[in-house]
Amino acid sequence: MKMIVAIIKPFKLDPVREALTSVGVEGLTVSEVKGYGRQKGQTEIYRGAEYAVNFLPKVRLELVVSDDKVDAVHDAIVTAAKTDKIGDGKIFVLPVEAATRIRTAETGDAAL
Amino acid sequence: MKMIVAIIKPFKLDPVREALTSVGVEGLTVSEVKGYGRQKGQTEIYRGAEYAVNFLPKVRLELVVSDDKVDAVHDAIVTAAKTDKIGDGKIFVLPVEAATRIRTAETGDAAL
Amino acid sequence: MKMIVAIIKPFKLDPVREALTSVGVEGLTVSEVKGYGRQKGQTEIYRGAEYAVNFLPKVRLELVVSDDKVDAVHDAIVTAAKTDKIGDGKIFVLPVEAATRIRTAETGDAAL
Amino acid sequence: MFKLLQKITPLALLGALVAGPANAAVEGETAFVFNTLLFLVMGFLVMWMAAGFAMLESGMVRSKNVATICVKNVAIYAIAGIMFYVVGYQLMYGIDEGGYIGSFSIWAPDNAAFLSETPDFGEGDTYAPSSDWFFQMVFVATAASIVSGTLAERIKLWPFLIFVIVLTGFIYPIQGGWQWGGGWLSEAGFSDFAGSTLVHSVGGWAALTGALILGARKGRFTSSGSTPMPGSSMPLATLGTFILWLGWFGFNGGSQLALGSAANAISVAQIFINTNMAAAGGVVAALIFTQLVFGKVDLTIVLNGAIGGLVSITAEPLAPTGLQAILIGGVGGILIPLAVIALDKLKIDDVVGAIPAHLVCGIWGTLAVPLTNSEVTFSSQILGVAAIGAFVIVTSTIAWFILKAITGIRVSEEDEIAGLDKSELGMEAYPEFTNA
Amino acid sequence: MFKLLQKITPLALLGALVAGPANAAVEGETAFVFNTLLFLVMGFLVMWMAAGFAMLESGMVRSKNVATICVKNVAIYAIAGIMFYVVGYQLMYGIDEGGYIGSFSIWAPDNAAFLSETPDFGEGDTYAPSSDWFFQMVFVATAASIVSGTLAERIKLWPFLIFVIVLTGFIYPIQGGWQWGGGWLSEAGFSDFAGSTLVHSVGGWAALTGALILGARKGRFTSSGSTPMPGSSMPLATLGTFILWLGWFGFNGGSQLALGSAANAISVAQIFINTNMAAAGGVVAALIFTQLVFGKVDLTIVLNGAIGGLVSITAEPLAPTGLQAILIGGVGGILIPLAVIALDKLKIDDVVGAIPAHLVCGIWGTLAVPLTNSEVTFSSQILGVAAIGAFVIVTSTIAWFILKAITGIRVSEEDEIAGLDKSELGMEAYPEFTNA
Amino acid sequence: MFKLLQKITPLALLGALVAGPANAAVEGETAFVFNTLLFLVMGFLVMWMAAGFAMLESGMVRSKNVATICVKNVAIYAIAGIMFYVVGYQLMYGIDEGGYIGSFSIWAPDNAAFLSETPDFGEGDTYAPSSDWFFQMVFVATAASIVSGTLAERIKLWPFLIFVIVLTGFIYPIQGGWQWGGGWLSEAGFSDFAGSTLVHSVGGWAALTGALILGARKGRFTSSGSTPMPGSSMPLATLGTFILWLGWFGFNGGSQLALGSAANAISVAQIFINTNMAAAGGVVAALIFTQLVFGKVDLTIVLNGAIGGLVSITAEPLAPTGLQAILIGGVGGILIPLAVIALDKLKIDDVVGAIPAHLVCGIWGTLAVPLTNSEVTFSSQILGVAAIGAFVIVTSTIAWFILKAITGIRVSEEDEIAGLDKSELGMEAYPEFTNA
Ligand SMILES: Nc1ncnc2c1ncn2[C@@H]1O[C@H](COP(=O)(O)OP(=O)(O)O)[C@@H](O)[C@H]1O
Ligand SMILES: Nc1ncnc2c1ncn2[C@@H]1O[C@H](COP(=O)(O)OP(=O)(O)O)[C@@H](O)[C@H]1O
Ligand SMILES: Nc1ncnc2c1ncn2[C@@H]1O[C@H](COP(=O)(O)OP(=O)(O)O)[C@@H](O)[C@H]1O
Repeated sequence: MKMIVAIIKPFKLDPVREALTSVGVEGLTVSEVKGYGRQKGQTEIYRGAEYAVNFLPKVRLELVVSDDKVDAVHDAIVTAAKTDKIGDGKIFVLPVEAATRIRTAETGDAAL
Repeated sequence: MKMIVAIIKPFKLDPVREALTSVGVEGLTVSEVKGYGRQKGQTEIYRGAEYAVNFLPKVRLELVVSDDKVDAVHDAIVTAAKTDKIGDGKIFVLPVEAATRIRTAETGDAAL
Repeated sequence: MKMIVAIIKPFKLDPVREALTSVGVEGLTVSEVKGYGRQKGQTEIYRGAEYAVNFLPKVRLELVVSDDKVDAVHDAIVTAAKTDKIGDGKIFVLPVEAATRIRTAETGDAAL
Repeated sequence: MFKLLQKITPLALLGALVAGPANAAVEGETAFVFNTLLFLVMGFLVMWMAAGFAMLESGMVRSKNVATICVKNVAIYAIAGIMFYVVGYQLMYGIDEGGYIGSFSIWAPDNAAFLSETPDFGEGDTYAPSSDWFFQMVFVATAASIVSGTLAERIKLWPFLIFVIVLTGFIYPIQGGWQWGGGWLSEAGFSDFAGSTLVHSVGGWAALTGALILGARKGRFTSSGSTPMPGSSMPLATLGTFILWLGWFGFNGGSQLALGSAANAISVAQIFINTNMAAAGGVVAALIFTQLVFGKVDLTIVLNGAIGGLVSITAEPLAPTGLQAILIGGVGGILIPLAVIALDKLKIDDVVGAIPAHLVCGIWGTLAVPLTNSEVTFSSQILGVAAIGAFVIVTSTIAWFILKAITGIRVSEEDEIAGLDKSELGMEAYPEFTNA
Repeated sequence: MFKLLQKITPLALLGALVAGPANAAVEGETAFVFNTLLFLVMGFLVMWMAAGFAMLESGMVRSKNVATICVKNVAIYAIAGIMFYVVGYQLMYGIDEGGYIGSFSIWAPDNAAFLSETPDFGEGDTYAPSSDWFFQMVFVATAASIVSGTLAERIKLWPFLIFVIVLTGFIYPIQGGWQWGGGWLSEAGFSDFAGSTLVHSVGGWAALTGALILGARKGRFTSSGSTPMPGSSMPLATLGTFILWLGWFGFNGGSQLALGSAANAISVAQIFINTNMAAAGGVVAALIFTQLVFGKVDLTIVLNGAIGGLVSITAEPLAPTGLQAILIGGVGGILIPLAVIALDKLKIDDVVGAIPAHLVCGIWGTLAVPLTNSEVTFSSQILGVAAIGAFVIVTSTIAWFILKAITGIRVSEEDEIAGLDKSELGMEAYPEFTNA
Repeated sequence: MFKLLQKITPLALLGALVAGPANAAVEGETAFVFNTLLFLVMGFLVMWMAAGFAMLESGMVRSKNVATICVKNVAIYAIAGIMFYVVGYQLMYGIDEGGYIGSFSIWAPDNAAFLSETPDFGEGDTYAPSSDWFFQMVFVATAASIVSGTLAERIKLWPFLIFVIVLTGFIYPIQGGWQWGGGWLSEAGFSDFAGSTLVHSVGGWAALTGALILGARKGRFTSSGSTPMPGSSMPLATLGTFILWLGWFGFNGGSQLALGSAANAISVAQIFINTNMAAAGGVVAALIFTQLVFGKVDLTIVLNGAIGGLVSITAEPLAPTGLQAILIGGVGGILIPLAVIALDKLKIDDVVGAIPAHLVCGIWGTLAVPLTNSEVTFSSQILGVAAIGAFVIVTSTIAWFILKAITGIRVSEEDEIAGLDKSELGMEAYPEFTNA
């Protein structure tokens, strides 16, 4: 099992969710985050004073999938989240040692 | 050391926190997330038009514990978070290579 | 590659971001979280009734860096986030197996 | 007037005239317009209180119930107006002197006397009947808004609205007729200038019976004590309080019912001062009390303190001096936190603090009338408080139980956890922010 | 009056005098003050509607566009006042009887007749010219606020403000002169008491042409149907609705234009009742309709229902009985959801529901006048609706297309996604909360 | 009047009478009621400004300080009323002609002359003393609200409230007596119709001394320049501005102090127009200025622009034409951003921009009086601005330093970071949303 963490542009959440569903992902967790990267935050103006807003709104996806699905999921995200403009985001893959479905206490791939 | 990531129903946060305290957990971090899984989001109505709210509010717990505590923590969460209804959530266990307490620069299990 | 997860005090975000930039970090993701630890939440009063606010606002940094940068990043965070008061937070290091830049499909250290 | 006619001479007449503007009295039609204008201006201020309740309650409930409380407050004001038109006004004012209940008939204005070729404007005490109706109408919704605040976050929408129909169409007008309609209670010497009992306590009693029958919100009281459920937006609660404060000038000032003479104008002005000073007294008392007793100032208690001060002075906003008004309101401002604590002890769940503010201070204000108005006795005040209290308790209990039996009044535990906005309305008040 | 003079005798005079206050009429200067006061009080209520639109729209747009809608609403009210001063008033009221357009000149008050040594206050129908100007002015911004709500979240700031200049300085006053200035339409027998057509439909038509030319928000309509974009704050939307409801007493009540007699006071009071009851009818109708048809009460439709009821009664708030007002408003409350659904089908994107509330109910209210006012004919009402509709459609289409050609009217897709607050203003309305 | 008596004949009398309503003057008691009504209606509008300040400041501070600013604003209005009752009014109006300070005594209304059997209503210039008191009272809180906005987010609650006691009970009334009480400054020819200097600059000076003594918020100014700390809610700030705008009609309109004649009614109407146009001018000037100079429209500067325009016209809202009012307000709208930039340069931290709006525009408005009112000289205006400025600077500096010495006035750095809501009140304004 792997945990896939993807940082994407907020307005890409729906397309990515649909792409993931179509490759068989049955569960995922998202959160609102702010990102800092090559895409710099813009300069905002407040009462005549400029200031840098260093962080941009992003959405963070976290989903644990069985090993065999990692590639499909990875590719689905890349395809759906891409705009070719700076700030499209990242995908990270982390090892997961165990998973449990709280409701049934099922573990392993059955828990996903 | 392991990082335990648990996705639970928001109203279960307090019982889970208490259960964790009782098994000796001294630190954890929570965040508000939205989840997508077998439990589908409901249909909301706005100005006569239905639309699917695909994501449901969940709470994400993240806590790093020493290896020997993993099972106790895992079981405490399962017991406290369970409602037997769909959407109860997941527990994932990830390996952690190092931990530091910023205040003291302590590392390893002492940092938890 | 490692994922560094750091929980810090919210008002330390800017100094930490600056410290990270100065050690060559080019991307990171932050989120608002609530923390529970040795530093207990305060007691709030609402309509004459006291109640414990168990969780304190914290900021969670998540950044994936190449192996050789882990130490520098770790030390930069410790230095910048430290107030020597309880509640300063934690740093966790997790193994990462793969990383992709969505925009270019670059992988590995080039994706960071 | 008639005798004067016989004695009058051109000279006397001249004298009367040349005395000139300095002491010339307000004339009939002019007084009519002034009185009408008072009703309209004070009436729109009271109407504005509907927004005050909506904002106060929106700020005091958790965000998952905010849209529902908005629906309720808009619906309450609309329903109250319609019910008062269709049945309430005549039930209240179509009553015999000393009677117990008015007539079941629809109201219509009778302007004939004023629009005739030879109009009769009385002794400066007439007004457009429609303006009076408007002013009476805006009071009705207040009682129902009080109930809405107490029972928030757990009551079903439609059963609540049916209760509002019963309250505004029947319970409120019947007891209102006893006093303001000239019924038996007014003959018994009871005095309630602008409704500490007739409006605020009525809402408070209905809220209390509702709270007892409905029960507390899940998790609000545990074995270990009470768990506060902080409201979602303090600035909205503050805004609501300021709106109510503003509206109260209309509530009390308009209850003078006339502006067409210097004496009336002086009275309305004094009422404005006393209304304001009682609220100020309530605020300062609550500020100091919460600092001393809780160790910290408690904003929502201070806001309640303003309202408690206002309710306290409502039974008699004319007789006190400004200083007395500060004290009467100040007592209200201390009764609030005491009552909040007592309700907590009794495990009665009142989301916005309406029972302390409207019921407890309503009783206090009514009983305090004899302190500054020597024409009123404590015994008649106790009689009024008890009679109306008993009536509202009985009738609203019956209404709640019938509703409970037929439709149920409480949402399921699951729906309560999810929030009424999602379960009852299928929407969110703050779709982008909330996650709780 | 003149005939009376010839007949008068000291005795008759005496009789008139000793009848005393009971039926003495309002005198000239007193009526002047009453009329002036009516304009000022009702005028400040209408001014307050600017805040109502600001709050309603702030609540109905997504948070990333809230600061921009705030800028627009403040700017609209400011620009409308200046344009009406500089050119609008005279264009509207400096018109010949039966004419088509007023004069291009700046307005200035003429108080000479009232401040002379021997002032002439007419037959109780005079007032301070400045109070009339003030009251007329506050109406102007309303039309523009309607446009702002419909076109929110995608229109560029400055081109929008230029459109506001054209609308408030020219389009509104020209058509307003046709009727309220005494122009050709008023001679044709058209009747629009307070502006169902002259104010609300005008805003509605301009909004509709704008919505068609500008197009829907990205993602609002997809092949599979319509995707709602829920507003960011239901309590603000509710507050805005209550503000508008309050302001509407001024809108309709002040349009009686006089308070200086019992007859006028009675009329204003009746207008207050009808205004209120129509809104109440709209709320209850929308409540029931959405429950029955959508299966759940829809808060924003209920709020629109209140406004729809208010717009519906605005063309004739005096003639109906309260019950008729409830029905007229109730029809408005049902037209709202029907129109919302129809716009969705037609893929016309109206962010706040201004077209259903102001245009559809504006037409309904105007056509409904003959139902309660027998002096008005359907044909003249249709003529008015059609003439003003055609004029506004043509002129605003031209204005929109010129703006589109010169500056463009729509922000880029990227800016729309980021939100107008960031792209147009470089700021955020809720910098701490939002992340969407 | 007396001479007329001697000449009068039945015929002349007849003539006077039959001239009929057309030019009959407002009579004594009627004028009394009008004047009283003016005070009450304009007074409740000014009272409403307390809500405006509360909302404006709630929107302009960060969410961690919102509950505290709500407490302060409610407390300010309450305390101001009580202090003005107990000591302020008599200190201000119980002053000898040309005097320097009034009497230390509690105010009570004297209605004897109006309620006697043979009442004397003067020459149309009388009113209920209580209505005058009410109108004067609502002004007091304004000055204190200004201070609250500037010093937000870092001042301790109770020391601030003690300062409010000093300001509203002593500083404000003493200097107010100099001019409006008929003291030495009014004899020196100073002119300040509704308080550009007496109310707004007073608040502004007290805010400025406070800001200097208290210091800036931590992190607001760094070596590299200024770091904005954006306010938490732009729609609340916008709402607050609209409330203030509405309330200002009462502020300036009521300062005419009489409505009982055509001349007064005309004046009040003109004041309404000028008040509105100055605000409109301020808005449009700030819109254009920020677009041209900052490259983007800045909402909070535009909101300040409205207030700046209003403050600018307050010293003389009657004499200007509407066009002049636009210009006077427009200058205010440009002074705002200039002053904001200057304060930033000077590292003076004014959270809501109260110093630019109330102090800078207050001075500008006062100095601009001679431009439209030829009876006023620049030198007397400068004298007034300087004298009151000096008095407030000295007295408030003393008050601040005493408070600093005894209780301290600033929260600890840790408390400031946590936010005053948590540290001072132990609560959160938005417990569900905030995390910052
Ligand atoms: N090393 C990293 N660790 C964690 N998050 C990162 C990292 N690099 C980038 N991100 C996240 O990805 C987002 C996009 O990255 P950015 O460098 O701006 O664009 P791009 O991926 O197109 O080069 C950032 O805003 C940040 O949230
Ligand atoms: N594979 C997954 N990866 C990450 N989060 C998941 C995954 N599956 C489920 N979740 C999270 O757990 C929540 C509950 O899952 P769901 O499938 O609805 O119910 P259940 O666990 O009872 O089968 C989801 O809303 C989502 O937040
Ligand atoms: N074992 C843990 N797992 C995850 N997060 C933790 C853990 N321990 C502490 N934290 C986070 O770090 C924050 C600070 O920890 P705390 O124990 O209060 O202070 P300190 O680190 O100074 O001892 C907590 O509020 C929590 O968010």
